[in-house]
Amino acid sequence: MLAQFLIHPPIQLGPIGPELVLTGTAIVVLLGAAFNPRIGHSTLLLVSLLGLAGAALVSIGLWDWGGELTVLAGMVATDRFAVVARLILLGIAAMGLVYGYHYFRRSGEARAEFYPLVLFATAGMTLIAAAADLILVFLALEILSLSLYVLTGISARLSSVEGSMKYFLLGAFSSAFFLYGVAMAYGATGSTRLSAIAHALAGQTGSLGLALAAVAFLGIGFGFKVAAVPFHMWTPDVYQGAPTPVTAFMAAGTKVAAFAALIRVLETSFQPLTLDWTPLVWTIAAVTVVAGSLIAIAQTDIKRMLAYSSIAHAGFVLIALTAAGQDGISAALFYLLAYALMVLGAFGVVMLVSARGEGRTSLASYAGLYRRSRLLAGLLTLFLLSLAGIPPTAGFIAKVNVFRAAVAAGHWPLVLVGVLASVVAAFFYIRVMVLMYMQEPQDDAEPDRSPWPRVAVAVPAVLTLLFGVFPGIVLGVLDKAAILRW
Amino acid sequence: MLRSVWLVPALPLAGAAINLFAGKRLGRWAGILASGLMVVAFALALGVLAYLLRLPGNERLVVRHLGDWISVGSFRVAADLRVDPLSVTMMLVVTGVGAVIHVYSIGYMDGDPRYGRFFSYMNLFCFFMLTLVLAQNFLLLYLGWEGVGLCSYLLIGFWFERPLAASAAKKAFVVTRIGDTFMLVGIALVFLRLGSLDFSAVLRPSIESVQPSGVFTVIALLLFAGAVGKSAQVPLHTWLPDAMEGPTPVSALIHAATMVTAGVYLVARTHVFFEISGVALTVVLVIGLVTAVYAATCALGQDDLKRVLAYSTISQLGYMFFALGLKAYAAALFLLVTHAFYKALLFLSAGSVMHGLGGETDLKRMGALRRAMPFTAAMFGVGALAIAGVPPLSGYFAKDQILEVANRSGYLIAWLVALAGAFLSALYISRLMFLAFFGQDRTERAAHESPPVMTVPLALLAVGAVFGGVLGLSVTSGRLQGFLAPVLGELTEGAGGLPTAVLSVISVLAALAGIAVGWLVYGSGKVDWVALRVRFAGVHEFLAHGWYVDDVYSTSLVAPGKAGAAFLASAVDQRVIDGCVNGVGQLFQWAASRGRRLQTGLVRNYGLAFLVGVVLIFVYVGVRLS
Amino acid sequence: MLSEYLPIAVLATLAVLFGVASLGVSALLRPNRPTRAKLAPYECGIEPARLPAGERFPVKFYVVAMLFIIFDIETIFLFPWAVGFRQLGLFGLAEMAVFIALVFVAYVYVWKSGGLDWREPAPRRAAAAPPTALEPEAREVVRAG
Amino acid sequence: MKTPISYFVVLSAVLFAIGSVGVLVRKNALVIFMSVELQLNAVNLALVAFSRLHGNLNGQVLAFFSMVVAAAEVVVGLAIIVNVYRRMHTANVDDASLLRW
Repeated sequence: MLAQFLIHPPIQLGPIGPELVLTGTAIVVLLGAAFNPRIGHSTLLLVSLLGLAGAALVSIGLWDWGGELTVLAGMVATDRFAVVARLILLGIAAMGLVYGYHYFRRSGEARAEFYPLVLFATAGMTLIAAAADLILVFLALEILSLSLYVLTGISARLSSVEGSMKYFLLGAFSSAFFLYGVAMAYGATGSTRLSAIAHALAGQTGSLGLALAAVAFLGIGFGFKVAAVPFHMWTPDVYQGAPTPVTAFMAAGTKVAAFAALIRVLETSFQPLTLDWTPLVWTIAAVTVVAGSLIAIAQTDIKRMLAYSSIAHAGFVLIALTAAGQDGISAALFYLLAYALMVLGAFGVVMLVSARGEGRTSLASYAGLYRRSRLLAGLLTLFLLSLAGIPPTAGFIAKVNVFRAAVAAGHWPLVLVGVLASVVAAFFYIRVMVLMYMQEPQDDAEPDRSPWPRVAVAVPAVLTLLFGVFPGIVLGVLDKAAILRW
Repeated sequence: MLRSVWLVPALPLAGAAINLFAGKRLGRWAGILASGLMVVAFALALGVLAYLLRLPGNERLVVRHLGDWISVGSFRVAADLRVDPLSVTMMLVVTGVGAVIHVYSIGYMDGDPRYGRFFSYMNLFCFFMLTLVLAQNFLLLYLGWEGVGLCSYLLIGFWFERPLAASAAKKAFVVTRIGDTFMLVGIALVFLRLGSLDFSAVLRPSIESVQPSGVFTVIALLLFAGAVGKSAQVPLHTWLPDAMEGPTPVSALIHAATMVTAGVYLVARTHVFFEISGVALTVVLVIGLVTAVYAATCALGQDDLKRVLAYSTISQLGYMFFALGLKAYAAALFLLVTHAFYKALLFLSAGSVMHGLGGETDLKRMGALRRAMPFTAAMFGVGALAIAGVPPLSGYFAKDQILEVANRSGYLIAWLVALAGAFLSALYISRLMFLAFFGQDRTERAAHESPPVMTVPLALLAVGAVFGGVLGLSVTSGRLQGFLAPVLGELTEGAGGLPTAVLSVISVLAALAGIAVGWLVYGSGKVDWVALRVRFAGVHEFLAHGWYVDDVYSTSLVAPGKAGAAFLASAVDQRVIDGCVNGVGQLFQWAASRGRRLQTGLVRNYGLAFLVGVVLIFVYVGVRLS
Repeated sequence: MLSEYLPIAVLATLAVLFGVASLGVSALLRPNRPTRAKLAPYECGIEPARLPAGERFPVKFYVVAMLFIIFDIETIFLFPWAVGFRQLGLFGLAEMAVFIALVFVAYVYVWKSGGLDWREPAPRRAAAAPPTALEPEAREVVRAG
Repeated sequence: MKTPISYFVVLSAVLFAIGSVGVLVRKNALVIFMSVELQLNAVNLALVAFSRLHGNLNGQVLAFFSMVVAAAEVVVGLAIIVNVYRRMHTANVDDASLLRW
């Protein structure tokens, strides 16, 4: 038994090339900073960005992978879904690094560990997007979580420390549930490989009870990561406590990665149980959308407000998941892309408005922003419009897609809930705009005027508009990527 | 020629972009650039018209494919521009009137700190409006629809230093968005039930067989809800009078000539749905008629120059929907075109008055202005006669035809009510005329005539207001009607009714009667209208406050648990609709603050919520298993 | 067939009920003669809300403990590898080499960033950053039990 | 004498439940974290049991991994908690409610 287990699989490192590049770069940066404490952070940033670029190139190379569907003993999937998810995540990481470089330099808390930690987290994210075995999903999940716990607490501010503790305790709690889910799946089918699980379940050989328990536990674990009600409670605190660049990175990155994995698990392993888990996702989606949009109204701190809006958006992606198949997947992918763009942009503006550190994140300090900086006000307006789903922005197209997919799958009432919730949400997005344009500034605090970060924030803005007006550019690619091969 | 039709919306867009980024540097050139682009766009539109006229009547439909906009799975939306008589008519109105108003704004907005931004918004509006009328599918139309809403929001609140303007802008946005939401659902329903969003695929009579007529009723009513919001019909009309806080050119372009008519365009465009379900058509008719008369009476009670015009706009739009309800689509479009001319003319003249009086809009502080600004007075007079429906001005033909159709259609009551409305509109417009330009001088400062850059556009519009009638001399055989027939279908002559000549005489008499009464009370000086107002204070207040329905409803609104009734109620009254919006807002606020308290900041409570979720999920699993 | 459902049924019910049941039952059964010492909540001898009183330890002890745990647990993979050494052969050797190299990287980082030197505070970075848990200062002390 | 697998599964469920309750009722961050560790060990038990059930080793391998992950969590967790203690001079999670509402 031992022997037959120890026959080692053929080694094809190609499909995990991106992760190898990322971790390699991370190690180089880590040791470089350790050996030469005086090294300039611009150097670290540059090396890290190069690493990301390299990883991106490798993943693009995987687009036309001819070989097996999964490599390394079925651990890693090689489909285009993984490629697209990786590329989105790498872009997010790049933005996060640039933000962080600027932010920590200004707040005087520059720490060399920031760069390798972001890289490790990114490696975890990209790996989870490609994982075809629950063991690997779990490991990747932990890699990104552990890095993010530390990143959240990387600043010495009290709120940052507290945020990291909350995030850690609840995160560990949820990952225990996730691991239990893995155990259940294994118990039900005798394998942790997604494809094997699917076959076992399709062949009725597995134990249905354990399988359902597995779905439930795994769903809980993912639900925590994507901040779905009622597993969302950590989100506002952590998003508010963490340094803004970290918030931007984790808000965008974690959600994309976790959803990528969730989609893969639900659509491959547990596809035979679709009828069983759809009602679950359906309900959670409805509750999440409503709760997120509703509670956001009462927020007085923009980071918290954005946190709740991110909860609501998780709900919208879940709506897409209720529509199984390529249609739903591509809708979800586009939504995630759009969401990543707008949330990166919004938090970028927040970072620039609160100039140094976390000074001014209360909504009050956005009054009359238009007078102080037209550019920032304009950018934020664009991102808010996109978050509210008003044309001509990517957010609008994304919502239309999701709703369409759900309706096509016959989930009428859910879409109705979604539409109403987004109307409610429009209230508080517009409130911020009114603050910015139609009220007097309350203090004369200057927003950050350094040019390069503004350029960085402008990038997602341009893309938001571009994808809002010509979504065709990406939709084609996403359609191709929306087929899971396993 | 049609190759370049995309330029018509593209030019304003370019202008908007340039003025947004370089508006400051351009200085005065910003306005000239914007207006120039609009003029070019108008010329292009004329070219398109000429091309279309060369085609035989039944082939006048060209779809210009600009590429796929969205294409995912079974869902394809192409970015197509639809060029047919209807869209060309709208296109001409938007570019023509738009160009004139842009020129006028050069003078009117002169010296405003945000000069460039103003023209940038105006151009952007024109772009969205053109997208709306040229769209070949519902989604593109909706894009334009939301876009014009956004621009109107920006322009109403253009002087956001004034709290009134800011709140009015917000109100307009929220109220119209109520309609928009219904409309979006309607569009979704169209795609779901009819399988496509493309006009050519959906808007054909044979679609009737696809679904039971009930479906079409629902769709039509949902779309109409959107139209009601945009075109400020009862019960969603209350945002328009407040919208007068915006600069006067904005009122003229957006809130009189173009945007508010988008609803009329929508119904005319989708009239197929409405005809398949007769019910929806009746609803349109009733809403239109009620609005027409209700707004006319309200206009009698207003003392604010622009608010009178606002209510008159609502009333005129009501007439348009009334005509649509009678299946007299061409007549409605005819009124739309002529109304665009004379209402823009009235607004711009009003703007000229305000310009001369330093922003004064209160009728009680005007009078005898015809001496100080004779040209403006003359122009205003032309507009007034047009709207009152005095032959041979354009307004006469348009309104007369609608009345004629009403009479023929057999709705005798409707005809009489509409006739009363005609009398009222003649009355309130003459009241306005005499109070502002005749009688004794009550102004507090020396008025002065406006510069030519403002008066010349007035003249241009006046020409349109006077001779616009030639477009459609008769219900059936008019030029415009014939031109639109391929899209909107021939009007089926209703049986019976009085002969045309008699009808014309009657409606002219109604108009003249209105003017006569107006002159008697406000112009002749024989009657002391101030004393009259004091004597009939009750009546005046009654009208000024929109029939006191406000208070009736505001009391009924207080009663809890009547959210629905309260909503319908509030819609009749602006204060209450604000109350309602705020009320809803407060409801959410309350729920939100409740939900917010769940976030105690204590890790263990978070863990508790987590575990509760776990238990619930496992309850589900258990149920699922057994 | 039914036996298949047995584990999940038992699991679900127990997972929900156990906590409540145990607390409730003990509340019913136990004699209730409170003294001050008894009323003090029992947390493995640790007083609630506070690390225990007592003599003061340098935070270094924690750091070393952590490092020990991590490096100790990593060796877990050595056992199965040792068992299957022959079957795995050269491939296994290479893999293990890579693995150990990675662990070594961590070690080097800790070493270089001063996690190991006992007396001196760790060498500061260019930007005088406040301490985080990654890099505690030797001067800092903490009450530990 | 072959004990049925279900016994182990039930035992692990019990342990897991104890762990989750511990997370809820304890105040001290360290103890909360211990409870989480208990849950992880419960999972390990289940894994090994299932591995026996199915007669392949995936379960045990996963158990190894989960132990290592648990160790890593311990390190990061202790670091964070010590950090919290040094900033707030308490390890009581109820005192850490700066961020709320």
